[in-house]
Parts: sequence; structure tokens; C-alpha cells
Amino acid sequence: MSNSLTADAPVPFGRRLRRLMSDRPLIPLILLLVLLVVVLQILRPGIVNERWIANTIKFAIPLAILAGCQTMAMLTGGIDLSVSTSATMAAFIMATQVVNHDPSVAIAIALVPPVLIGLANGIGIGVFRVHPLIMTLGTSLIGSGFLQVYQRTVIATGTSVPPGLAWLGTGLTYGVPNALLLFVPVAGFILFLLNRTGFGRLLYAVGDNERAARLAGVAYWQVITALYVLSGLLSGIAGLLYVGLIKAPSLSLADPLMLPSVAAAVIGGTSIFGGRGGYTGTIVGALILTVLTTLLTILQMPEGARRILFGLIVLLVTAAYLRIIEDR
Amino acid sequence: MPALHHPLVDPTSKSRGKPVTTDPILIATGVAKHYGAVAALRDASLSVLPGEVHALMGANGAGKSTLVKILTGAVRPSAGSIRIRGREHTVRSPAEARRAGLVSVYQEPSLIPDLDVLANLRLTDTPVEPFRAFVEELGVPDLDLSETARDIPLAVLRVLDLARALAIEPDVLLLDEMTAALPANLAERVLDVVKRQSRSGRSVIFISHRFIEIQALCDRATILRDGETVGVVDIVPRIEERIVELMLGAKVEKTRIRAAATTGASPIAAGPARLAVRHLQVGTKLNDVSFDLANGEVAGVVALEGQGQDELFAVLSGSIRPSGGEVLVDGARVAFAHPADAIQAGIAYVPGDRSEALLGHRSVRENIALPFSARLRNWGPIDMRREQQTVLKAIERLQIDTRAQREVQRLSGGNQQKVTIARWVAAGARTILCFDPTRGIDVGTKRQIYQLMRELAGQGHSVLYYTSELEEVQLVCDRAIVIFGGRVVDVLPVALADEAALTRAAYGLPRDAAPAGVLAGTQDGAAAP
Amino acid sequence: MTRFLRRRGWVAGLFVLLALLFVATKIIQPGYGAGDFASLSRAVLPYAFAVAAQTVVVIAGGIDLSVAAMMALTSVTAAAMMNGASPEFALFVVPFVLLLGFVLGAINGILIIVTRVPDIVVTLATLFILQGAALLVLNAPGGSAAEWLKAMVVGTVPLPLLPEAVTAWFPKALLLLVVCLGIVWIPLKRSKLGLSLYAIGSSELAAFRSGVPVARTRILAYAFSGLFGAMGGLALTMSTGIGAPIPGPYLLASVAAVVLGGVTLGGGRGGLVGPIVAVFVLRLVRTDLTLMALDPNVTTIIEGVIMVVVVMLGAFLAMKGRRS
Amino acid sequence: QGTYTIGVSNTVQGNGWREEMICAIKAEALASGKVAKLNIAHRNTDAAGQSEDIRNLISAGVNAIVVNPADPSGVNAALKEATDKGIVVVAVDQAVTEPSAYVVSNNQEQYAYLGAKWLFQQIGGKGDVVYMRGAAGASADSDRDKGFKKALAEFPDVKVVHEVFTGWQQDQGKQQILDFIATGTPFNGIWTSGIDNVIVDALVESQTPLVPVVGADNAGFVGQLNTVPNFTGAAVTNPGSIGAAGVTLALQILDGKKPATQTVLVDPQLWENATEEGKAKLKAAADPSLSPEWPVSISIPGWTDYTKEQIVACKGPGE
Ligand SMILES: Nc1ncnc2c1ncn2[C@@H]1O[C@H](COP(=O)(O)OP(=O)(O)OP(=O)(O)O)[C@@H](O)[C@H]1O
Ligand SMILES: Nc1ncnc2c1ncn2[C@@H]1O[C@H](COP(=O)(O)OP(=O)(O)OP(=O)(O)O)[C@@H](O)[C@H]1O
Ligand SMILES: [Mg+2]
Ligand SMILES: [Mg+2]
Repeated sequence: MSNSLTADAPVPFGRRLRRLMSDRPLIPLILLLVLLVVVLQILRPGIVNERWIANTIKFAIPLAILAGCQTMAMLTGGIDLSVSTSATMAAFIMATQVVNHDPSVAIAIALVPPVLIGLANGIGIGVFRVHPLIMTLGTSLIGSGFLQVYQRTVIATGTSVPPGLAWLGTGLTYGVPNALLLFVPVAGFILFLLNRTGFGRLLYAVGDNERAARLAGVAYWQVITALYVLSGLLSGIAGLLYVGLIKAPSLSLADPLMLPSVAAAVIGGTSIFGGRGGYTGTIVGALILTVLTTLLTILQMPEGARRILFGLIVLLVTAAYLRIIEDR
Repeated sequence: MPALHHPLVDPTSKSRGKPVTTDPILIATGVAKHYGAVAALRDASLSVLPGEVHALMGANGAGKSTLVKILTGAVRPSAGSIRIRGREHTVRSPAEARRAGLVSVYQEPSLIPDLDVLANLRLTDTPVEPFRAFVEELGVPDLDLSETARDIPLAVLRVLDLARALAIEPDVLLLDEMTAALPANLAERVLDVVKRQSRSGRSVIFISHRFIEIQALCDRATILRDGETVGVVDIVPRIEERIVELMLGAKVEKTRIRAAATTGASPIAAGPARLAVRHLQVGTKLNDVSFDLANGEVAGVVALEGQGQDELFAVLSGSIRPSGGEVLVDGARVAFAHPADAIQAGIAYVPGDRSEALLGHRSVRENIALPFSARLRNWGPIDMRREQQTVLKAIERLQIDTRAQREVQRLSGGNQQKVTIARWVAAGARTILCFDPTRGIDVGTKRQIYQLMRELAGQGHSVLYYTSELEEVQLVCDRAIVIFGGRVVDVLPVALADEAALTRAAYGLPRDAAPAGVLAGTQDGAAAP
Repeated sequence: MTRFLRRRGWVAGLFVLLALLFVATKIIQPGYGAGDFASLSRAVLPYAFAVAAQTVVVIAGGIDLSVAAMMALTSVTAAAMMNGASPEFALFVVPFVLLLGFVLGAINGILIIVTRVPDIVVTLATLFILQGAALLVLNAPGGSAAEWLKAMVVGTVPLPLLPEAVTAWFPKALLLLVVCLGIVWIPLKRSKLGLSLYAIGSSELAAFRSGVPVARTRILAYAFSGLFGAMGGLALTMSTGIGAPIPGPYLLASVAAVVLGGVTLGGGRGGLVGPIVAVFVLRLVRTDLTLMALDPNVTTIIEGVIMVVVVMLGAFLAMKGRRS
Repeated sequence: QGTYTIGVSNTVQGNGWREEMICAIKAEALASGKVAKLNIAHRNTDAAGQSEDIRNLISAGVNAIVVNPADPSGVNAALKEATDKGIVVVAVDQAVTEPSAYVVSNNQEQYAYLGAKWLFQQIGGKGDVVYMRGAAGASADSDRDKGFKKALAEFPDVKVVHEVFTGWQQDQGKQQILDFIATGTPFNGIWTSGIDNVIVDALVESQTPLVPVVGADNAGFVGQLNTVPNFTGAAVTNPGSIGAAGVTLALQILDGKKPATQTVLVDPQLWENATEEGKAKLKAAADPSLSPEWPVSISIPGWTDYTKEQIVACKGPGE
């Protein structure tokens, strides 16, 4: 009965498909995600259930927020290697301060250091023109050093994770992760920022052609400083959510998210050279990486082989995706 | 179009009458090159004989540079064939072209910025002694080979580029607007050297907009129009008219008429000058420059390459700070630390190089709306509807072809230039500094820009208009301010600003002196790069 | 003179800094002498090779995140091959491992050229791949090194005719470092390939137009990075006598030292001497911090601050230079 | 006050266990009254970096070095240089193969064997277990693997259904076990290499049956053993205070009291909550005021002299 629909489609299907994909780069990315999920389901039938999906989303969210910081930095041609340190700082400081303070006060205190790190990054990169890689690496070292020193002073205090954060991090409501309550507004904010605000426009502008932006009256240092401060703040929020999920504050809590946050942004189609990309792709990129981690955990093979496979798949996905969207 | 006439070349001292019976050394046929929607070349062909100086001519954007890049492997053609000494060649890289005997001096310098001259020579296997000899012959006597290319002035870099190409002793030398950025004395020497090159049996493909050079040097010319070869002519006396006809096609007459019709409005002379420059000083580049720009005036700036006009525009647009003097806007003293300050004072800058002003990967809309969000207080949510209206109005007003509006880099050069101007029309800048806005733009678009300038002036805007094409002064401007050696040497009312007068003034000659008498003096003045 | 200062000023400044640090060390620990300098040289060895590996690609306008993983893989390969084998067999192991590094590095470069994925992402992926491969070779620290190899980094160079008080200041490790780096770097820098590396880092377009085979040069840059990485791996095996599959802290250290050493991220400028001196500076700072018995956590902060401040200073000087 | 200067070298920073070890060393040095100054090199590095630190400590002129080795044989050359100079070297936590060094070590192989054996008995000698290891390529991990495999060999009906490396990272461990739970594969018990409390959290959060879990004596996990209803498990001690034992041994040797053997093994204990006796031990050991990552066995009888306040204050001599 359906043959009547296909009657007038003489344009070669392949060509149209390619065009569609290069115009809407999100489609191939989502297809890649679905492909990974299907492979997972084939390897472990039954794993793709409601609970697994909820878990995947829970773990993808903090990564997606950090990758959001990375996306914004990369849009300006930068990179932020201090996101994981910022996240860890916020988490650890909150968990130790909450013992003596009200959770809201503890959270406010915990968000100060990440913002300061962001401010230092912004000034170093925006005013002194230090390479972002080096600047954020340096502040991340300094930040973790301060955290170590701080840790010594609070050993007697102990740590705790406020129930509210644990509920947000681990809880489900009707099978839906509560973390979405935080993530949907955060993601909405980032998307709105990038697409509908002057500041978002300037991130793209500065990364695309810094000189042109300057000639149009844009003060580079203002944009960059605001960007890295925002990045610090969002990293801190991601850290708080993450400690709610893991419920074990440690001095290396978010470190394993550092490289994946860069990878998620790149897989999501944001150019490391600036000016091109967006946050929707990054969210899918974070999901792809989380599913990939599951896939490799489930596969019974030597750890070495797992890592090789991880590297290969990241490279393949990025290369394939670049091919698809560049083919115009 | 011819820009500045070259007073230094004696058109009679040319070797002519070589036999043309030999087989061509280089034949290109049906060459095409597409950049996305843009067709840089459609169907170009070229045939060069041994020992010939062959001119490649065409309006801006006709595709000359692209053809040169294809011939030397710097760019891959979309179609076409290249035969060198009768054999089919696929030239994949400049290195390969060089092995086949083709060496080019491109429009932009191609020395490695971070290497010193010697290293640059080694990189290209250029013998040092011949290179040194050529450099001296080309008029740069005491070159330090250990100087880093980044620190060498543009004009000298061009000479080095040429000397390097010559030292390799190519069979075919391709020179893309070699003389455009050179002071007159250096340009003359280039012509001498090229001439000798052809006498020793080597071929030269020579691109220039200056008829006088073509006349002095070339045997034949291939003319390109909109990416197609439209004719090949022998260079004989009085061939210029024919070449212009070929270059511009049917458009030529129309341009003249329409453009002339747009001129004639006079400045609104009320209140203090919109922009006043007093005793402006920028290092050794600008010296005691003073002039006024009235409300509703289009003031032309005329200068040879590198006479300080870049610095003047950079100061007025807030890109650099002057070392002395002052700038007044509406009678009030201003000091710009950043382009944002100039924009705040209502002064917008349209750079000559479009790539300096545009966000290549972003949409037309974002490019036009960029200044709206530049300032801190406009970082918040964008009123998308209002923005859309403003942008559409500007697009309509400038008649921008927005078929490829998703990425500005895919627009044609003329439309890109319109976008850079539209931005400031939309933002409502009262004073616009245009630096050679018609560079690389086709004749029709040029006309639209002339009209727009007059319209803006009519609405009370002020325009400072630098142009390298002298005839534009009478088409667009109310006045011509001539700068030479960093000083204002003359201010001509539009009626007097014909090409001959402007040329004389641009070379620093007094208004009514005979050109021939002062030649020697000119050379010294223009030499300092 | 001014040109010398402009070009070599940064490196000269580093040498001055290093000299000042030696003076400071002597003040902190009056007994600091030749033996301690030998220790410093041995500590510098793996870092120096890591930095050399990073320097080559950074000069060529790239970056290599797989440096430390490359060292881990080559180190475990060498240690596993020499385990239980005869000392003579090690004569074969060394060139084999160096070749392995060269080839793996070249593969990095080829992947960058073929996939057109940015170098930072490709080398991030190969970081995981090389790490995984190292774990497949040895799943825990182990293996061994031939005694003669281990001896190559211990003791001093017996220079004839010189009194021992002088030869004591020529540790073998330093000699090994200078020879290994010199034997590769000096011919490389003098060759056309070396020029081409600088050329593609300085301006890829200008390099292409000057006839530089850009793709091949990029691949070779990564290949040499792999070679230096393999030297670093061998240095690890030589100084510890084992191979460890978990990469050490060499990646970030290499990027930091490259920048401190005056090589601009982005390419085209700098040399190998600066980064190597920077390694000495960083190692000596670490020594001083230990000698001063400072709170160990504070040392992390100090190292971070030094890095940021020195780089900011450099950026600030560059900015002033551009203005004037 | 004391007269000795003691150097410390440690290669993992920011991990609760190692931080406790450093604090124990400081507290013991202070409590002993014999130490004038501690010189601590404490950072993330490998065997080569540790050799550098050891040599720096030699340069600093310390009397003894307490070292938690990155590898049993990778720092031998540096240790030999130290002992040649008459410096007393004590390796803690892990043994070193350098014969001139003394060793006060937690017995890692026994650690794994004890816990695994208890787990396999607890599930009735047969069933499926999840094996959550430490960091791939670390030597403590491969020692523990030997112990685990030894116990496994004694229970032919026990099968490992899932083996994974947590990298000793809490977040990775948690995601890994949640992923595995999602596969729906049944399992009867979990052995962890010290990433333990997040695993119990994961079981509770995902409302899967609480199978027996073996972990270390980390404060968080010990608390769970005491408080989580219907949860059986065992904590195997792996005291971070072993560092203090190293200081004590070094001071004894410096005072001329050489031990009978070069190597002292501190054997682990197992506290389980399946029996009343075990519950009592756990109650006694629990210490909710400690950071969940800190082992609760903050002292080793006969080897440490400080009070809880002193180790928590984490202050060495002269601070
Ligand atoms: N990389 C590119 N991408 C898109 N369009 C291009 C590119 N390079 C050239 N073009 C377009 O191709 C056309 C021909 O350019 P080309 O530089 O060959 O002109 P030309 O004749 O040398 O002009 P001019 O006299 O200004 O030097 C122009 O319209 C230009 O905008
Ligand atoms: N988001 C927008 N969408 C459309 N047009 C805009 C937008 N923002 C600014 N404009 C237009 O750009 C011009 C300059 O706006 P802007 O708010 O920068 O002015 P301003 O320099 O701050 O002026 P004032 O001093 O009057 O506040 C105005 O013509 C305005 O209509
Ligand atoms: Mg031109
Ligand atoms: Mg051109």
C-alpha cells in the first residue's frame, strides 16, 4: 500500500541523504549514538532498559555540563583544562563546609574558588594573552594545590553530602533522573546564551575572527574574562551535582572527566580552532562517550584492549563526523 | 582599470619583433575553479611562447590570481588541462611546478615569516650568490641575510620574493601584481630585470593593472573577464582602449554615465566639522596631518602605497594611538584606545581587506548585527524580531545577494564588501571611514557603492574615502586630500581632481609643474619603504 | 646585540635563572655538590626527552598529547624484551624500540593527515591506544634492563687528564642526554627537513607555496616526536630497571617546559635548548622545594604559580615588544 | 626536642589512604619526640620521579627515609645510594627488593586472599562474583590479584562473572557497577579493591538485592557495615598508619636497635558483620567523624604512639 508514496522521488537518495546530513549535523551524530546503543544491546541483550537509560543520563549530565564549558571555550578558540579541578574543588569544599554550615551557605562558599579560578584564567588569557592551554593548566595546578592544603585543615571536620544534592544526583522520579531538574535549565541557559544573546554571538565572533570582532567594537578581554568566569561557575555546579551522584567527595573526584569533556565537545562538532559548533552536539557527544564507557565496561576483554578500542572509536567517530559535515 | 600612471617608464625602450614561430612553452585550456557557489574561473585559456613577456589582464576578481595559482599548483583546478613544453601536466604542488620550470611570485608574500632570509633561500634551494646579485640589482643594496622575514617591510619582501624566483632561473616566471606594492624606483628596476629575463629566452607572465608597464614590457596580453578568457591581443601602441573594452565588456559605457549622474551633491556646511584632525603624528609615518571632514561630505584620500594612509585610518578607527596631535569629533577632543571608543563616537571603519572585517563562518545576519552586541550592556537577550527587521532593511538598502547567507565566506567578494558596509549602515554610524572599499569588486557593485556613499552623504553622514583608483575621486568625492610621505601635500576641489592632477599630487609634485622636470626628485621621496 | 637579545633573550634569561637557582640551592644546602648535580641530571633525563618530543611537533605547529603514553609503551616494550635476555640482546632491543617509537609517531602524523581531525584530538585518541598497548605488553610494572644500559646513567664520564674534582661535574646521564639529543636534533635542525618543520609551523600556506611537502613534513615531525618519546621510554627503563605501563607525569610537564622554554604554541619559533634548560629549571625548583622541607602541598601551588607567572611575563614582554 | 631528620617519599597525592599515611607519619614523628624535622616529598609521579625525590632527600642530608615505593624494584638504585650513604631506608605499605632497605609492609596478597576467601565462603562456596580491581598496571593491584586468584583456586564453583578496573576512582567504580547491574546478569557477591562505599550506595540506589561486599576498612564502608539494614559484608584492614610504623622502625634502627629481620609484614584483619563477634569489632572500629576515604585503623598496636587527635591534626614536628 505504500508504493504510492515513493512514486515521485527521482533524485538519488544517497545524494539527498548526504545533503540532509551535512545541513543537519545533529542527525548523523544521533545516528552514531543509536548505533552504539544497538551494538550494546546486541552484545548484552536486555541491557538497554529503563534503569540503564536513567543511569546513563545521570552520568552523562555532569560530563555534559563540563563539556558545555569546554564548548564555549573552544568557540573562542580556547580550551579550559581547569574544569575538572574547579568541579572537584566545589564538590570537596561543599562537602566539608556543609558539616558546619547550612547547605545553601556551603554551596555558596564552594562556588567561590571555581569562580576565582575562572577569573584568573580570563585575565591571563584575555588581558595577558597567555595561551589558554597553559593558563588553564597552571591555574588547575594551583587550584589542586590549594585544595590539598585546604584538605589538611578540615580533616577533623569530616565530610557529608547534603540529602538534597544526593536526591538530585541519584534520585529518580517516575523513572526519570532528578538531575534533569538541574540539567534542563542549565542546558537551556547555555543554548539560549549561545543562540539568543549578545554574549553568545560574541563568543562565536571572537573565535571566528578576533580582529574583525575588535574592529566591530568588541573588547576581547571582556568577552574572554566573562567566558572563563562562567566556565568556572558552571564547572562548580557540575561538581556539586557530581558529588551528589557519587556521594564520596575526594580530591580527585572529577579528574576522570577532564579529557572526556574535551572529547565530547569535539565529537559534538565544535571546532577546536574556534567559531564553529554548538551545545546540542556536545550533549549528544557526552551521551556517546557515556554509552561507549558502558560498552567497554561490559565487554570482557583485557583492560589494555579496552583502552585501545576507546581511542580507536573516538578517532573514528570524530573523523566520520567531520567527513559528513564537511561534505558540502 | 589603470590606477596610477607610471611616469618612470620610457615606453620606447622595449624589445619587440621577436619571431613567434616557436611552439608555446605553456598552454592552459578550459581551466575552471569553483569555490562552493563562487566560480573564480569558468573557462580560462592561456598560451605562452618562449622568451615572451605575456600580460594577464582583467578587472578585479576576473580570476588572474586564481589562474596563476592553478598553473603553479598552489590551487587544484576543478577542470581544464595544462601542457608544459607540449606535455600534459597535472601540477599538484608549487614544488612540482618548479620542477617543471614554473615559478611564481604570488600576490601575497610567501617567505616564511619566522625564518631569516638565508633559511628561506635554503628551504627553496635557491643559490645565494645569484639571489644577492638580483637583490642588489633590484635596488636593495645592503640586505642583511640574517634578518627574519617577519621584520622586513612589505615592499622589500616583494623584491626578495622576486629575486628568489629569478635566482632559480625558471623557464616561466609568473608575476602577480609584482609592482603594485612597490615604490616607483623599485618598480622601475623590476621592469628592467624582467625585460632582461625575456631577452635571455625565458618567458614571463606579468599581471598588472598599469597600462604603462604593460606597454613598456609585454609582447602579448590575455584578457580575462568573469573567469573566462575573452581575448588575446598583441601589445601595440594605442591597444589600451581595446583591452579595456575586452576587460569590461558591455558594462564600460554604462558605468561612466551612471556614476557621473550620482555626483554633484555638495556638503552640508553647518556647525563645526564632524571630524577634525589637527597636527596628527604617528611615529615617522604621519607628520603634522590636519584636515576637516564636514557633515554630509565625502572626502577622498589619495596616496601612493605606504604614504601613511594606513596609519591615518588606524588612528581614526581607534586601532592605534597617535604619537602626537589631536582628533576632534563635533568639536570635542577625543582619544581612542580601542575601536569601541571610535564606534561610540560614531565613527565606523570599513577595512580594505574584507577578511579583516567579516566572520567568515557566520551568517550574513550575524555579521551585520555584530556591532549591536559589542558593548557590555548589550550582551543580554537579543530582540530577534527587531534585529531581523534592522538587518533586512540594511540588506535591502545595499541590495545584498543573500542566496548563500548561511556563511558569509561563501558570498561573492562584492557582496561581502556590502555586508561590511551594511553593518555600519544598520548600526547608524554617522561617520564612515572607507579604506579602498571597491578593491576586488566588479563594476556593477562599484556603482552601487558609489551611489550609497552619495546617499549617505545626502542624509548627513560623513565619509572619509581612501581609494587607489583615482577616477573614483571624481565619481564619489567632494574633495580630495592628497597625502605623500606622511604629509598632506594638497587638497583638491573635486572639479580639479582629475586623474592627471591627482597623479602629480600623489607623487608630491606641485600642481602645475611639468612632470618630466621633477622625476629625479620624486625617486628619492618615494624610495623609503 | 639587540637582535641577539631579541632572538636569544629568552633562552639567555633562562640560563641566568638557572644560575641563580644554583646559587640559591647552594645557599639552602651548602653541601650541594657534584654528586647532587649528577642526581639532577638523572632526574632531568626522562623529562628532557619528553620535552624534546613535544618541542618538535610544537615547532611544526602541532601538539602531541600522546608523549607520555609513548614513553610508557616503549619503556615496557624494552623492559619486557630484555627480561631474562642476554646483555647482547639489549644491543638489538635499543634500536628496535627507537624504531618502534619512530614508526608509531609517524602513524600519529599519518592519522592527522588522513583523517583531517585536529592534532589535539588525534593524539588524545592515540594516548588511549598507546596506553592500552602498554598494558597489553605488561599488565603490571616489571621486566628488566640490561646492566650495561643501567650503568649508562650512573656515575661520571672519565675524562682523561682532568682531575676528579672536575670530572665529577660531568655525569654520564648529562652526556647521554646531550649526545642523544644532539645526534638527532643538530643534523635535523641543519637539514632542509628542519627548516621545513619551522616553515610549516610558521605559515603553512607560505611553506606550501615555497615548495615544502607539508604533509610529509608533518608526518616526520610526529615521527621524530615518537623517536624522542622512545628515547624517553628507554631512559625510564634505564633509570628504574623496569617498565611501568602507567604513563608518568610527562605530558603536562612537557607542554609546560616547551612554553617556558620560549617555543610558541602555534609553531615556527623557538629551539630545543630553551625547553631543555627549562626542564633543568623546573627540576631544580623541585629539588630546592624538597631541600627546604616545605609543606609538600604548597610545592604544587608554587610550581603552578611559577608556570603561570613566567608565561604571563613572557606574554607581557611580547606584548610590549609588539607595541614599541 | 628530637635530633633526627626524616625524609618521606610518596607518589600518590590526593587519595584518602595516602593522605592518612602522611598524617600518621607526621603524628608519629611528633609523638616520638625524637624527630627534629620531617622532609616530605609528596606528589603524583612514577618510579623515576620517586628516585629523583629520594636523591633530593639524600642531598637534603636526612638520617632516614620512609618510602612508599611506586614499584618494588623501580627505585632500588636510588635506595641503594641512600643506604650507601648510611641513611636508614624503610619501605612501607609495599615491599622493595633492594636488600639493604627495611620493609614494613601491608601484606597485599594476604589482603586480597583474606577478603576473597571470606566472600566465597559467605556465598556458600559457589556462585558468581564481581571482581572490581584497582588501577591497571599498578603493582599493588597485581599483588592483590595474586591473592584473589589463590582464593579463587580454592573454590572451584565460584565464577568471576565480571572483572573490571576502577582505577581506584570512586566515580568510575560507581558507573561500572551500575552498568553491570543494568545488564541484569545475576551475581552473588562483590569483591572490591577499596572502592567500596560507592558500590554499596549503588546497590541501595538501584534497589537490587544487597549481596555480600568485601571492601577495605575505609570509614565510609565501615559505617555502612554497621548501619545499612540487611547488608552483609567484610572490611579488610589496610592501615594507612603503616607509615607511622615505618617511622617507628626507622627511629629504632637509628637508635641502634636493629630488628631481627629486614622485613616486617603487617597482616591484615578482617571485620565482618555476619557474626555477633564481628559486629562488635566493627562497632568498636567505626568512626563516623573520619573522612569516608580514610581507613578507620588509624593506629597499629605496638607500632604507633600518637592519639587520634594528633593524627587528625596532621601536624609534624615544628609545625
Ligand atoms: N578561496 C576562495 N574562496 C572563495 N572565492 C574565492 C577564493 N579565492 C578567490 N575567490 C574568488 O574568485 C574570484 C577571482 O579571484 P582572483 O583573486 O583570481 O581575482 P584577480 O583577478 O586576481 O583579482 P585582483 O585584481 O583583485 O587581484 C573572486 O571573485 C574571488 O572572490
Ligand atoms: N538587537 C538589536 N536588533 C536590531 N537592532 C539593534 C539591536 N541592538 C541595537 N540595534 C540598533 O543598533 C543601533 C545602535 O544600538 P545601541 O543600543 O548600540 O546604541 P547606543 O550606541 O547604545 O545608543 P544610545 O547612546 O542611544 O543608547 C540602533 O539603531 C539600534 O536600533
Ligand atoms: Mg588588484
Ligand atoms: Mg589577484
